[in-house]
Amino acid sequence: MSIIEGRNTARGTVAAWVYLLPALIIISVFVFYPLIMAFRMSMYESYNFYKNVGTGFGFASFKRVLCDSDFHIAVKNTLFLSFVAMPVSIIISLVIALLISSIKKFQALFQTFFFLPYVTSVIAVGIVFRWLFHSNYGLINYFLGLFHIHPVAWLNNPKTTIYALAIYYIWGNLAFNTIILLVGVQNIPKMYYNAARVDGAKWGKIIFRITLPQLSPTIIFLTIVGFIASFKVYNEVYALFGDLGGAANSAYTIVFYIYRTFYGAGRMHIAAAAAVILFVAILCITIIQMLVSKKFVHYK
Amino acid sequence: MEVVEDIKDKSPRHRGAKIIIYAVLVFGSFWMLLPFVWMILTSLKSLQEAISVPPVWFPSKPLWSNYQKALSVAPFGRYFLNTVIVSSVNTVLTIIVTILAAFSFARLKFVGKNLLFTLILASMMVPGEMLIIQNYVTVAKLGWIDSYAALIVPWIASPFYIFLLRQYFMQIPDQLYYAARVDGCRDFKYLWKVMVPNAKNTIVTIGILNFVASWNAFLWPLLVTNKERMRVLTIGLTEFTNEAGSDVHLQMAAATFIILPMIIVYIILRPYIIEGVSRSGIKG
Amino acid sequence: MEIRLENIQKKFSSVVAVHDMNIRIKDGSLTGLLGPSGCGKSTTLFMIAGLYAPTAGNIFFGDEAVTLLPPEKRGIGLVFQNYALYPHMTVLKNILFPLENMKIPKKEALKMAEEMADIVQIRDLLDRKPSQLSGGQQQRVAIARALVKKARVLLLDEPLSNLDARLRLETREEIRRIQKETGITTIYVTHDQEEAMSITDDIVLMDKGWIQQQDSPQQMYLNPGNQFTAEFLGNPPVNIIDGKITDSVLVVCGEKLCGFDGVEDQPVVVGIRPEAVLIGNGDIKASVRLIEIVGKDKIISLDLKGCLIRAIVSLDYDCNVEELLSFSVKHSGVFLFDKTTGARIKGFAS
Amino acid sequence: MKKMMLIILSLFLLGSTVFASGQQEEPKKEDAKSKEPAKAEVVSINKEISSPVTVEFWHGMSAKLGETVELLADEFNQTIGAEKGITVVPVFQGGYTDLKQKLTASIKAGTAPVISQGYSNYIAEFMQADVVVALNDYIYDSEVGIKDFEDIFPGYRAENCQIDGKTFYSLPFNKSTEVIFYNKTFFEENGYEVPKTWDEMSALCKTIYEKTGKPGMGYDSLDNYMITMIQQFGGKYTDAQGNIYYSQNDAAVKAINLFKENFDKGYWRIAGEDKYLSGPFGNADVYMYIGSTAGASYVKPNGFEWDSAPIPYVSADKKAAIQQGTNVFLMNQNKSDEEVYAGYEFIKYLVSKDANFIWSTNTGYLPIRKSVVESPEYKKFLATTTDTTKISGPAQGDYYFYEPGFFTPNYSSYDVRVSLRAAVEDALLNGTDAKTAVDTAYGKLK
Repeated sequence: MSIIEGRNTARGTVAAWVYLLPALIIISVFVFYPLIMAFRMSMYESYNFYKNVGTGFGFASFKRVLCDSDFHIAVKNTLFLSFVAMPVSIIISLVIALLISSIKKFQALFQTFFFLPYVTSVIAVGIVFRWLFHSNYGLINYFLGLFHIHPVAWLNNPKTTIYALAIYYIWGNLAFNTIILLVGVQNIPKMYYNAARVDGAKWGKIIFRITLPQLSPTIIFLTIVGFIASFKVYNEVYALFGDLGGAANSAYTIVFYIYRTFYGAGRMHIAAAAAVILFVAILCITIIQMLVSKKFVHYK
Repeated sequence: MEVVEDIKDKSPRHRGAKIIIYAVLVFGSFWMLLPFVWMILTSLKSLQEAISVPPVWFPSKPLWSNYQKALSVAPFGRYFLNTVIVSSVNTVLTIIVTILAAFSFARLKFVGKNLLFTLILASMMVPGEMLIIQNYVTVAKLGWIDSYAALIVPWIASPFYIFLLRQYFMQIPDQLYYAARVDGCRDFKYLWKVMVPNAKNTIVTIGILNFVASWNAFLWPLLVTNKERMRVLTIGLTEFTNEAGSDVHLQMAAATFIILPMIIVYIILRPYIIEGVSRSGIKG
Repeated sequence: MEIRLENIQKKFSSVVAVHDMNIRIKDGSLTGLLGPSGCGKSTTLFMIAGLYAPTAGNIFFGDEAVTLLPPEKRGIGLVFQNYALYPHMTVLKNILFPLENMKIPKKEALKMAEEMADIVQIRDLLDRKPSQLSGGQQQRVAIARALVKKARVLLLDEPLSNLDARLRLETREEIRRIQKETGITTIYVTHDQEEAMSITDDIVLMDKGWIQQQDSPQQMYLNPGNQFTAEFLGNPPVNIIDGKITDSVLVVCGEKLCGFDGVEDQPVVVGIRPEAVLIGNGDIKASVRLIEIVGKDKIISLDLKGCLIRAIVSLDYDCNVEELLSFSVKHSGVFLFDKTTGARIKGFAS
Repeated sequence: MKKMMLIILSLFLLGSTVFASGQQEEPKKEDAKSKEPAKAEVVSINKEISSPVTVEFWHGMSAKLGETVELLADEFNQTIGAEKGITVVPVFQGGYTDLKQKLTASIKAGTAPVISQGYSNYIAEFMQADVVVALNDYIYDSEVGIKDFEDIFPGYRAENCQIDGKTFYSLPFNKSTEVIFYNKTFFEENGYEVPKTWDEMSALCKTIYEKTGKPGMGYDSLDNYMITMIQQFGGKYTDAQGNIYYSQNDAAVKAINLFKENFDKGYWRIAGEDKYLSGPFGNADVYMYIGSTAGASYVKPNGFEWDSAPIPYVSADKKAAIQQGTNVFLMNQNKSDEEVYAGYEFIKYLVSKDANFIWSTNTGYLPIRKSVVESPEYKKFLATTTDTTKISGPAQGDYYFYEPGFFTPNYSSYDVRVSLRAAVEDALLNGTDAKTAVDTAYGKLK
């Protein structure tokens, strides 16, 4: 029975589904089923979660979410993370990956250092970052002080909480991004670099004309994955601000909003509506991203 | 790696650049290591030192007894065992499920493939926080509360890993498959004998990512367990916080204890991770 | 542009890839850097290109010492084994890339690129991506990219190894043509002796990091300096047999092959070119063991008292296996080498 | 390998059928309605344990607190429990946030425990599921009732029957209040008096600020500040039915403005990035703070002595201090009457004089009974402890008030609290006008 080539045969289909079955069952039960329940919940005006009884079918919950000023903050912050923090994180990772790959000594050591955050305890990291951002005693303000920059009340000022969150988010993503890019860089055949040097390209040109185009599939991969992840930021908010969501709710993200509405306020149908909005948004943007990236990415 | 003395190594400008590169990397490493170092230092401080502002870097006298205290708060031995069991079994099952699904998506032709793959990709985009209660209900209905099944089964099919491995599988040349067919190798055997060994690094990577995630999971294990003998390490960490404050020093001692195995695993398997993570997902 | 390598040495970690090398490459010549894989020829090329720094020694382009000069300042063009065409750029962009780096105005650069494209005859391919080209076309693009910046020296690293047999012939003629047309000093790395013999003006033969011989192809074939050179050149390869000189007579397998003057009595290694085995006239008898047809020739393996000697005859020569043939050897095709060093022992066959 | 696959497959299939058959049918609306009256009129209660039962007690008490919970449960199991055939198993469920999630999930799944700790807003929310047991028939039962029920401070009793003023759905457990923590050494050195009114507080903080450049006072929980000050300014916050009153008078605006005036000048501060003020207080970065008595064990003074005092008032006739902390309640979801009764016996024990004495002397929480406060043992305990909140806390017992817990289709007491905190922060940090901030907060709920 050959099921690799040719047409979709009935037998081939059966075999394929058998391979897929375990994953399919688990994902259906633990992702799709609750997702459908959430969709259903979101369509009620008010909903008794415990009894699965709702009243007032319609889009009232969506309207409530969309009119909620906390949700507006959440959307703004989430977009900031996705469109500013995430790209910045990838750029920094890229720089680090390029630097690490350009050295010969201690390469493994630096790789280990830069990957370590991936396994460090979230609680420990949260506490440390709260201290780093401390307006009087924080290390970050200390460094800014060296450049005569006034101390910033990162976590106290509603206008700066999002930057604190973004910095923390960037930090948290460096490990994974750097490792992936590092290998990406190392997988680029050396001959291109030799050729470029013979062609007289300076290092800046080599990076922009050779390395980056060669890395583009990796970067796109990270962007798509990072984008989805940045839309789901929750732990970072919790780690920095506890369950309050920052001064005057200024550090809300969409998932934090969902979480608060669900567990804190017990208004599950509203939370579900917000989740549906989020899901649809991620889906749309990811599809656009994939379509756009097809145009620009170079595949070997 | 071949160490080639490059002509550019000899120019003085290049040497200057090298110094800058190392400086930047050391500076970066400092920030990467900071939480980790701080965690260990704090685990040896008194509560007063731990919460003092401005922060005290080094404990005046390292309190090794913090570890003893922290570990006596909860049955950490049992938690440790459970965590090891759950993370290992979870990882093995995840790998099996992922391999089967990725193979199907990468190599087989069947009706509904694209639709299904899109659906699975889409499920990557669902925030887990909104699913958790419904999943608890499901698990409770299955009678799995306080069982390893509850801790493990819901997490063994990750759309992300399936996607990752499928990408890698797609890169394995078709010739290998034809060669295997000519040698009388059936699909299933081909998968285990050719594709899996080929994708070893990616699989190890998935295993490690999954293991770390499983090791650090908190909310779900808390939800589905009531009996102390079924609980895991991360739950122990919450024993140090309450409404009015937290015993940071003990918390850090426990946290150090919890992540140490992860770091050891990482250091041992680092070459695989580096190889594996990156090889995947390069082709879209 | 004459190129000189003086006492060049290259170590990788502790392995010496190139030993104390001295060569001179004539201006305007097409010189082959020949040798088996791992002999250090590509390393030498990369040192000439400026990609590797020699561990010791100096490199001169004309009178200018370029030993530590970066590649872009040497005025060289390099064609890599896999061409190293940038896969994300079109052919035109690939060719323009070096000019861009030299900050040549766009218009002029375009003109230069087009001229170059004409020389290598790829004018109609300029908008394609490298992945859409055949091997031979990629090769031409690579050469165009290497030459477009008016390189003083063209370096080719195994440029034909990725092509099929037929294309290889065609392309090497093409390279020859381009080289003659432009008159550029060219160094051509290859492990294929036939290729080197057919197009180069001069060959530098290397083995295990040592230079074996530098000479014109013809000289090198007719007058090999050592056993390695004799063995490496020629197809079918030279017959290598143990023999000895006794009283100015060369004896092989107990049979007197020919007289040999000017050499003391000693055991030797004998090299006999297959075409120097003249079948039909002579008094040495041997039986036919094997007959192979290679193109328009026939190779007959003769069994001379246990020693196998290949001879080349024309296709229409008729004989059968087991048949007893008589032959003699052409003196100019018989070489003697020292048994331990492999060095050529000069003498006069008679 | 094929066999393996088959086994795995059949396991999955089996799992899925169990799952499918276990699906809970949605109760029809009529059912839900018809249940309502039944709940209100529990006629007779079960007081017998026919065969030994084991019930779980879910709590969020960590570390030392958790140990004390275990201690009480052991004590109970060995005495009353042993006698009646009841075993109580305390189960730690993480912090309050985790506990709430866990309860939500388990009630949804029909696996709620018999006994749980929780705030009154949890109970209000879980009432939706018809699982919370009304306790009156137990409390006032002639046999198993709580004889000395009136001994429990009235404020606590009122809180636990707030829905209609007479039906108890919970009993008080770990109770605390807010007091002023102050730097006694610093106060003595400078001859300062602990302020009794907010005017005195503002004046003293001005003095301290001018002397040290540091804020004199900080407030840990801005939510509590708002709720307390609305009372003190003579306004009304909310009621147990979910009516919101604070927007109808200017108490909330006054409260915000009071804080803002002092905050803007640097006299007062908020916890903010420090999360709890016990840290800065211990380092003498602030000389007073108002926070929970339960946090006393986290005050680690760096070279000074501290003391505590009741919180200030606006006018002596409108003193108010919030009573905080959670209560214990019973749930009867898929549980037998005997199990519920067993649960009752345990919470009855928890509020007993003995248990409350153990609890309030082993933890930072306060006694809930007059008899405990007045007992010689407690007085003896006070002599040995440095934690003066054990005195200053109960000293406010006469004017405790509680935050009503409720759950309406559009908002809950939790939302009201959170929105008010956001309003103060908005005013303090974004410079929003107090009135606007209050109106925004109120507008969010409607």
